[in-house]
Amino acid sequence: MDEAQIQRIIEAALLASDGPLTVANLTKLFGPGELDEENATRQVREALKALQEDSADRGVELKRVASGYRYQVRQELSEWVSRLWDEKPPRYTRALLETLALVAYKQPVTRGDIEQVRGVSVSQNIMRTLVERDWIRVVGQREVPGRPSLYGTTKTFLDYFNLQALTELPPLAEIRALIEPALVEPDESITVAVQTTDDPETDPESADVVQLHSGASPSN
Amino acid sequence: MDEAQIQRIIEAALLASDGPLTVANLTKLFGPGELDEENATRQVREALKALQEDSADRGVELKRVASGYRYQVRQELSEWVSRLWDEKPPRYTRALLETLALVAYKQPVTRGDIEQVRGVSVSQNIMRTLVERDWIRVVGQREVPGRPSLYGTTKTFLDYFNLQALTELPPLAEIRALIEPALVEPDESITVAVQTTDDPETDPESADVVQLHSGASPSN
Amino acid sequence: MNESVGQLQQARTADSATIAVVRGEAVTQLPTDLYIPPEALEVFLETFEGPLDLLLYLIRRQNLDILNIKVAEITRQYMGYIDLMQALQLELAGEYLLMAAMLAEIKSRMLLPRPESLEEEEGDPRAELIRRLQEYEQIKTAAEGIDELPRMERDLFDVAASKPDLVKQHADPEVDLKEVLTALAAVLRRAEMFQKHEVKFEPLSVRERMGDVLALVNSQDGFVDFGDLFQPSEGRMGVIVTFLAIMELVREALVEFVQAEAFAPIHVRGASGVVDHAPVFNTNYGGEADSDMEAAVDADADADSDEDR
Repeated sequence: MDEAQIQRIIEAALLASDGPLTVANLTKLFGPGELDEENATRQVREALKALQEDSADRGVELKRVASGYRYQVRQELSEWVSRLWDEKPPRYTRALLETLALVAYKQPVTRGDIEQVRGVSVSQNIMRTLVERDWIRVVGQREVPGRPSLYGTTKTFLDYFNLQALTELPPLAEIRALIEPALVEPDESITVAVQTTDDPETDPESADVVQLHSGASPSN
Repeated sequence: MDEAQIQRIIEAALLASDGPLTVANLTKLFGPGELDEENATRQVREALKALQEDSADRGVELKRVASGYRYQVRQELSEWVSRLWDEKPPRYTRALLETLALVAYKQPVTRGDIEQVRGVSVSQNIMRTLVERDWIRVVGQREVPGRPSLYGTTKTFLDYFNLQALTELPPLAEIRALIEPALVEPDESITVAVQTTDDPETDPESADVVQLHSGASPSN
Repeated sequence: MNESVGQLQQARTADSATIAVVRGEAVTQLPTDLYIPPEALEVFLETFEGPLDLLLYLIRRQNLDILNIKVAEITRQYMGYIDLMQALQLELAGEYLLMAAMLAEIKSRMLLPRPESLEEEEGDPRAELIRRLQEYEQIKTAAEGIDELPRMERDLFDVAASKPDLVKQHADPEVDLKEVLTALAAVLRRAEMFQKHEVKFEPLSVRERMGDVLALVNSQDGFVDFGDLFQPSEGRMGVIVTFLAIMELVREALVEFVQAEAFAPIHVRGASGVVDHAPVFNTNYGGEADSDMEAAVDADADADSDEDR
């Protein structure tokens, strides 16, 4: 058997195996006469060496670990590969979204102002989250006892929601129309639906519905 | 980011992932600015193409199946690679394969439809096995009394059989071809595997397979 | 009779002495066209997926065109099997008996002369059987085709490289603007249930500018030249919006004006809460004027005119 074929078999076996394989494991994959009887181990070692060199510039590398050889993803690529297992980001609470909306429409506002409109207290946590996200910022203090911070929205906020300026936000009349839908013309109302979570798997090319042709040549 | 790095990341991701990845999945691995914003998809596709060409002479190949791209051991190397495992690959009974074929080619179908064509009742066991393997799934109900479940095949089914779409299934034989006697060789034999129930000692190659020769030629 | 069945039969005769079988010879008790010894019959039967499969086998064995089934002959053979199975007390699925009944009916209809009109109406009694046989054979072939496809675990194997140490990445939640607006609608509904007065909102342009002015004042040690707050490049509208924003800030006591003496430069500073400088601009900025100012903005700027009052 030629070297290239030996390398192919070893590469395939290492990648198909669930764990590392030793030189002995690999040698056993070959049938009688496929390796030189006397040099079998050396042939396998040489193939491993060649595969190692071959993987020098690839996304995976052939490494020798305690229990044998295995292919592993290069550590320096983990930044990208890790994203495969990224958890879905959590969703913001309704309280946070209400707070954000009030800051946007009523800025500059204090936490107290927001609490007054919402009718419930606003946790410090919510304000901190919004500030950390750089969607709101402290723009000053109200000169009343306690000097509460006044919040306003930021450029980042506008950028995230793809707005040039706050004036591009729908006027309050439209928002109120959401409360009393009967007051607006059906086709004027803006449809507000909370997006359902998108399916990241969706690939428009591989739709589930496929036409079956009996006898037709398969399409590509 | 240069092409070589994009290819490395995609190769690493495909080899690290537990299942096939779509172009959309792969594109999402890259951070802002790492791919050309307008050409991101094209860049990923080109990298996949390059990796596909690159693997032409290797032990694994980059293949596109129904739910995305995956690396898999080249079919012609399965002889060696399968020696890694002691277990024989699972075998499927004719009853299961015929049921699967009916779901694949005639979907959506009810269990009753399947029984109608096969002329025998379909065991609940077979349906359960197919559903548990995620090869078929309930896609709806037929609006007749009893509202029987309608079954269809899944992407997992296509992936398992190395297909991108149902259109790649072998075309159904034309009915006319079936009635041409010339197509039947006189000594054509039917090889039938009879599943044993519980004897683990039995070698499936010997006792359980009965050759049924339809020809009249007697053996000596 | 073929070799493997012969071997099977030999293996079986060891513990079953019911019927003696000579290798290569049809057994006398059985119909002559059955080439299966009774010992093998149970196994034989299990190899069929049902009566259609068995019928197909019988037809193919005779190298017959399905369209040309000799119903009488096939029925005879089929019945032979059924009888044999019953004689051997093999468990016989109901479907086989049903098929036997169907075949018997077809056979009887073929034998009996029928009025031509009735014949035309009902057609060839074999048609339905033929259709079913064809349909079944098609699926049987398709199943064989699927079985031959290269498949995972047998012909193809999944591959995987070991994963690197994963980098834990924290992603921020995604928010759609519509979600924010829906939340605002909900809070307004609640607010109007609890409060008598309407929640009042200034035009957004003014609100936005108020934040900007306040941030600017605070960033400059809380003291800015009044003129510096205006950007002439924004034009008349921008100047008005800024002016309104400053007025609103003054009214809300968030900033105050400072002027050292008459005609001296006016400065704006963050409100101290204590009125200690002598010449302070009039901060008593009435509600009436407020609406007038907003009306002025509305008249000038379409962008702002749709703001709710």
